[in-house]
Amino acid sequence: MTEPLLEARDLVKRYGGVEALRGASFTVHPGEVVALIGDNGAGKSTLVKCLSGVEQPDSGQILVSGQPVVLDSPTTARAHGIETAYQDLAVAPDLDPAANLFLGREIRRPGLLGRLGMLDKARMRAQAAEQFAKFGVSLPDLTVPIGSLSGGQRQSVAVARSVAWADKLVFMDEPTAALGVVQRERVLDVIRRVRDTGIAVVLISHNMPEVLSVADRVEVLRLGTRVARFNAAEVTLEDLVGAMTGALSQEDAS
Amino acid sequence: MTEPLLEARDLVKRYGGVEALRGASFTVHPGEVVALIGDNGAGKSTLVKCLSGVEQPDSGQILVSGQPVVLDSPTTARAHGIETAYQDLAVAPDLDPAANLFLGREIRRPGLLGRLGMLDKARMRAQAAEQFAKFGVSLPDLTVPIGSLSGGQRQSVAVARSVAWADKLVFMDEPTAALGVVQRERVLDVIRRVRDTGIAVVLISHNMPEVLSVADRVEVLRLGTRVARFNAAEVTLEDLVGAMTGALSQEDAS
Amino acid sequence: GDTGGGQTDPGNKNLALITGMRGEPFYVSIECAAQQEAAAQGYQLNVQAPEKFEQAEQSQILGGIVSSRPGAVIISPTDDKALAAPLQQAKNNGIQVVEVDTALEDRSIAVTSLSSDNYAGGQLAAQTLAQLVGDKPGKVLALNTKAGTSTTDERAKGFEDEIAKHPDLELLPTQYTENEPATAAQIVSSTLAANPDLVGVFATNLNTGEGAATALSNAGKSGQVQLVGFDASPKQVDDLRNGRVQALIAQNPGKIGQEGVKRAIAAIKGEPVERETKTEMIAITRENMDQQSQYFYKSSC
Amino acid sequence: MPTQQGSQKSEVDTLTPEKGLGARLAGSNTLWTGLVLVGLCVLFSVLRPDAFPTLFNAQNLLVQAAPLLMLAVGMTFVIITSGIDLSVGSVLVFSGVVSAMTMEGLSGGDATGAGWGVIAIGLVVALAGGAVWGVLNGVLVAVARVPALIVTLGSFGAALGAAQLLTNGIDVRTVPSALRTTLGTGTSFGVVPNLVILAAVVTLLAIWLLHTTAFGRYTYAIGSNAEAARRSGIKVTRHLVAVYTLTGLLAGLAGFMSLAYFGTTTISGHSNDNLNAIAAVVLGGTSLFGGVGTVLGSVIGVFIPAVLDAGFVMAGVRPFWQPIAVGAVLVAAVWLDQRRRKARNSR
Amino acid sequence: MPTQQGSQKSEVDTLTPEKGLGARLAGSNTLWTGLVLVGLCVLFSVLRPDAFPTLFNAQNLLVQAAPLLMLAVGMTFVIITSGIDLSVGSVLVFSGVVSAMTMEGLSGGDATGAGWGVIAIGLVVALAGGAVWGVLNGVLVAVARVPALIVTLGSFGAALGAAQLLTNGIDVRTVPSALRTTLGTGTSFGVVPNLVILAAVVTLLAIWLLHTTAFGRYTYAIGSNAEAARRSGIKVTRHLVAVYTLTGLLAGLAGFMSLAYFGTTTISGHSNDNLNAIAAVVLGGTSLFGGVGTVLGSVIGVFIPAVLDAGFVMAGVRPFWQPIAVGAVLVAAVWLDQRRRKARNSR
Ligand SMILES: Nc1ncnc2c1ncn2[C@@H]1O[C@H](COP(=O)(O)OP(=O)(O)OP(=O)(O)O)[C@@H](O)[C@H]1O
Ligand SMILES: Nc1ncnc2c1ncn2[C@@H]1O[C@H](COP(=O)(O)OP(=O)(O)OP(=O)(O)O)[C@@H](O)[C@H]1O
Ligand SMILES: O[C@@H]1[C@@H](O)[C@H](O)OC[C@H]1O
Ligand SMILES: [Mg+2]
Ligand SMILES: [Mg+2]
Repeated sequence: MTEPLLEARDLVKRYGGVEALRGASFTVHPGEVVALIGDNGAGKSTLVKCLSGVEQPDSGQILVSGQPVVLDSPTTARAHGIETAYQDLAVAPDLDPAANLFLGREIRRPGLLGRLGMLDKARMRAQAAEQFAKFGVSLPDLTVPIGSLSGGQRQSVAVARSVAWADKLVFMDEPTAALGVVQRERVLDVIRRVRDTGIAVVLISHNMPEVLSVADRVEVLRLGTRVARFNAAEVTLEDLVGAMTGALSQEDAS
Repeated sequence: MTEPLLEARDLVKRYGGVEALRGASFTVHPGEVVALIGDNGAGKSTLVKCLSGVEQPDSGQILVSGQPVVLDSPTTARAHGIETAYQDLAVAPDLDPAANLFLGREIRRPGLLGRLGMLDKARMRAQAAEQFAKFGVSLPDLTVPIGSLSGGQRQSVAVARSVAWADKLVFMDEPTAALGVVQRERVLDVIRRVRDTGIAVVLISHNMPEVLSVADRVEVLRLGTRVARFNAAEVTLEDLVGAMTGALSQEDAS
Repeated sequence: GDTGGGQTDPGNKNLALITGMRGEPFYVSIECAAQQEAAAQGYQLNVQAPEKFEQAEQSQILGGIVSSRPGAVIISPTDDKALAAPLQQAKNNGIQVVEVDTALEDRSIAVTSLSSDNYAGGQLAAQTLAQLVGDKPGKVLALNTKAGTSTTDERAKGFEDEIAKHPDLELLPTQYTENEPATAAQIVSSTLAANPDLVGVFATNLNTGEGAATALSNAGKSGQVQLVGFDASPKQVDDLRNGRVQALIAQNPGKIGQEGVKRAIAAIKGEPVERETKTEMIAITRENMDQQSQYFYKSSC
Repeated sequence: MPTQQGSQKSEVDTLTPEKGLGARLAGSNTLWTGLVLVGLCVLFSVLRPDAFPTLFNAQNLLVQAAPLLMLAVGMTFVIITSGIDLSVGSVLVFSGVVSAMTMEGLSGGDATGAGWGVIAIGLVVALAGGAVWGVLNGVLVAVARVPALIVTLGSFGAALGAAQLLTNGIDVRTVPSALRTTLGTGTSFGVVPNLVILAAVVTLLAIWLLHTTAFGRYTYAIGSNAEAARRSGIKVTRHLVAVYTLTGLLAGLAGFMSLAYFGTTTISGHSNDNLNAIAAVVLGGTSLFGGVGTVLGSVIGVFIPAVLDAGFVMAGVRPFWQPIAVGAVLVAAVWLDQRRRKARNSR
Repeated sequence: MPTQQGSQKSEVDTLTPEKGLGARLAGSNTLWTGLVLVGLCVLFSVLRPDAFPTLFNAQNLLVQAAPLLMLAVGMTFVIITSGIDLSVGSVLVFSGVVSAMTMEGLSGGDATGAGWGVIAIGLVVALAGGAVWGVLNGVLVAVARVPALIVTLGSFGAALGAAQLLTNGIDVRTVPSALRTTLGTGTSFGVVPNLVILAAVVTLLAIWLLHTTAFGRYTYAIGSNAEAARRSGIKVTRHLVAVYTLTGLLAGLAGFMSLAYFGTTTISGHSNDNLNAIAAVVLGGTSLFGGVGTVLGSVIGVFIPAVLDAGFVMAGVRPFWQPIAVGAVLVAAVWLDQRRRKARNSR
């Protein structure tokens, strides 16, 4: 096996009295699709937040390409090529879809005006429209604030954003939860295409058929620890559910 | 067939320039589970909001048990026995799960203190714990604000709330979107049990297997109008997808 | 608690001065003179002032002063009624009360008052204005600060009553500036626009005077519309000299401060002091300003 | 609840033990602010052991803070709903004015000798005068949906203007001396000022109302998510009107207290009351964005500036330095609390 | 963007036509407020055709509003980030004081005859003096995470205290007459006051900055969802510091303008500036909860009260009635706008 692209070892994260991660470990190799699954409250989103620089673990180690790193902000994680679609979407509800897609990565006008910070809104809007079309999102009005879009439309924007900027690794925290049948298929297609360009994808999902159809490997989190790892080609739905519910345990406390 | 419990005729709802509903109709009979399906942005949530008094349609008619009604507020809808779990959850993030479960229906202390408005917090917390257990929700700390719960935990609270107060009809707008495998099954069980007590359930979902497993009937919305109605026992997945995407159309503009 | 009829310790070398407002040139001048006098006599002076000319904060400050038990408190009460109870308490605690600039309605509390007659000051302003205007008929405007500010209310009242005796001068409704120069300037500009026959303005304090002078000079009306200000702060004196203001009603804060400390010390020692002194007010115009320079307020000690 | 199931109760219960008082205190947002208050008292007691830790000073601090405390208590409710009320100082003045004028009117021009009947009527008039402005604020905020800042800035000016119109800008100056000597300056149990007892009782009632009743819960719910509250069947409009009315009522009470203490309506003296009350509430850990806060925090928030002001005067700190020092302490107090707060995802 | 696909472009584009100016205006939150402003001007012009619609009045209105306009422009940015800045008035005073003292110092005690070199230094000092407070505010808000209300209430007191310390509370009174006659009272093109030209240029720059640049977009994003902005890689802390610094800078500029206009530092005269600026911004449709707002709205919000004040004086409305009428108009103006706004689900 190649050297892991990203590895988490024994992460612990406490919120007041709640231990969201209790020594969780996790591994992604370059160019693979890993599904991260687990029951509600198992700590999946917390793990993603720790690995994308949003939260800092209380203890444990994170390695990128074998090197220990401290991901002290989303910007640091992004510098390592890590992009994320968060479960809570993390969009600015008052901005329109194009502005959200390009948030923090605005296209500036050419020339002096651009160097003065002036935005090329028309170009961003056009590119945004293309990007959304790819996901089968039809937005009734591209100038409307994203807060007034339907749940699925909003989620599509967040997912499109993470994919658009993907560099080495994309975390997708339940990217299809609110999507329609067609849009869901499109997202899974996009995941495969992204993988094919050599970018690793971590997919969090409660939809087991979806997991089995797109993932190369599966890691299972339970009560804040990794309890099992599977090769997607060899695993059954029963195994997955068993691991998530604690009926089946593979790993000892690592 | 019995007289419809709730009927919507030709509802139109505009948001500025966007027409979310373009003459949508919808019917629920007492004691049935109806799935309301449709693509992202089809208008499902808007329809639910109109039928639960959150939004007022610009035109069209709503009938409860055959009588035309004006649902000018959620309170009015509730007076007609209509309860709803909204897609955006509509919870108070700073309040704890028990407080959210009982919001607007607080249990007061017995006697004078209660008549003065004093709450029986212990009792509400105990009853809330029972209610959550029923859905397989395990909450690490019942006194934590709901805003800090995991996505699935938060959704479970919202779903538990609608079911707890169900009287004649429950709308559930994508109640299982964020739920784990086990919790999802529990919710579907609860839906069946609620139906068995004679309460009608309207389920919105993008998960077709789920729809087919629990619904008695299916109504399909597309671009703000109802385009098809099916008997769940007789319909195939292909039919549903066809109707949602416009490949198959059954109803003329009603 | 400590409400018993406290006796003043004649050996107490601590004094307190509570002026009406932080950083008002009039009060700064009082403070300077008071500090000087106290130092000369070997007394310690704790100077405090509320942020604005308001009774609630001043009464709070007074509470703190009373707790620290000086031999005497020299105060410019910001309200002649509201400060009575806390000052009575001070007296009960053996602290001599000396009023400067303003005085309580209840004459039984302070041992002595060196208070300005603001009403008379307003009258003096009206007389001076009438003189400046001469026999030209027209409208006059008084600018007050905030309704309920005892000093400026009395000045405005005195002015209004006195102007009524000049039938040629029509008094416009007194306007309130909230003590903001910008508001004062705006009121004067608007009044000018609406009343081309405006001949005189009385500004009851520094900030209003500042705004009025600016508005008039901006409209090119300096000297045509007569402006009478109150208090001889360095800035006002400059404006008088360069013709932006035509007259100032000045008090004598230096003397008030010095005399206030003297009387406070006398009262502590149990020596007799004069109960009541009305401090003088004087109208300074460009003509007589060089003779009256002793009335100019200090800008630093 | 129609459907219940007892089976798994015990399991869930063990997961959610009631937190102990210690833990709850340590988790509270005002622990450090409270400690800062205690620290300041200790500091000034050391600096001026003859002046600060005295009965006189304690009485004085408490009495003088009483009206502001009433404003801050009301403001706590308003801010928890994510509203704001800039009008409280003017409403205080207005209530004092109508109350005093009524008592004067009933006594034929000079209320000094008026009896308890007249005083009782005066109290009712003060409360009603405050409540009227509260209702007006509430209706404009909740029904007309005008931002609270604009509404209450408007009534801030309007209530003061109305008070000035009624009095022609001149303070009403006769107040029943029975009122002044009992409520204004009287004490009970030998040492406790009556004004302080009244303020404490009202504050305790407010704590009870906010933290244990449905009224309080709705206040939090509306501030946390007004739309969710509406969908839950809470009568948001009615509740908001009630909250602003409560605040107006308390401002009316504060006006009456101020009348009793100062013996005059103090028309010009309350332009900063609104900011002072808001600062106390925010200092006490209530968020301007609504949904969280406590009355106890606001009490602490009222006393930190009060103690500072008194302490600085006693310590002889030069006036121009005082606002600088006060600013530094306020910021530091909140910063200490803030350091311990974890970033919550929401908002 | 690494992956692109051109095929469906046209379809999507037809779905999203650029809105015309008319539609955008009608959809804007300040249309009605703007119409109210126009309506008031018409009303007063009819009432006092000799006084209101005159060049003299127009010049005065504009000149006298210029410093407040600078404060409101800065405040717009701060409020869009969901912050607030109560310190602007004191920072204005502080900047004016340090600028005037510097110019006096450089001219050996009397700056009246000072030349343009000294004036230029004075301008820089004023701007720097404002910026320093802005940085302090920004750091305490963004880095120490103390609520903006507390931070800026603290610096409101502290900046004024510092100005008073420097001057002993007595206005600095020698201001270069070259400055006063050009910037303070001079006009260009015959009729346009230079102060107004300066204010207009700054306002236009601010409109450009807020509505067309990345800086502006980040301002909205932070106010809309600060956590989302952070996760998008926006340097939220740095940006907030920049926004407060900008506001401080503009307050410094306002201080310099005020110096040029009044020829003195007016130390005690700016305690209401903060509320006036905030009211203008909110009146102009900017939400106190952040994420939405326009500079143009704030401009309208500055002029409605200014026109009212001037108009009432001209129309001879009795002084005590004025605040009542102003309050009513403010509420009515926002209410008209509010009626048309649809309830958006979010927030
Ligand atoms: N900010 C927080 N404060 C307190 N507790 C938290 C916080 N964030 C998460 N938790 C708790 O940590 C645990 C793990 O949460 P997390 O969101 O990681 O779960 P998850 O696996 O993503 O669940 P889901 O499938 O429902 O999204 C949960 O019990 C949750 O309540
Ligand atoms: N408040 C609003 N303002 C503007 N447009 C809106 C608003 N609410 C909904 N819409 C638009 O109306 C259409 C229908 O939205 P709705 O939320 O009803 O869709 P939905 O069928 O529930 O979709 P999803 O499956 O994604 O939840 C969408 O195009 C949406 O963008
Ligand atoms: O000029 C001063 C005035 O401004 C203040 O309000 O009262 C006392 C004064 O003399
Ligand atoms: Mg999650
Ligand atoms: Mg929906």
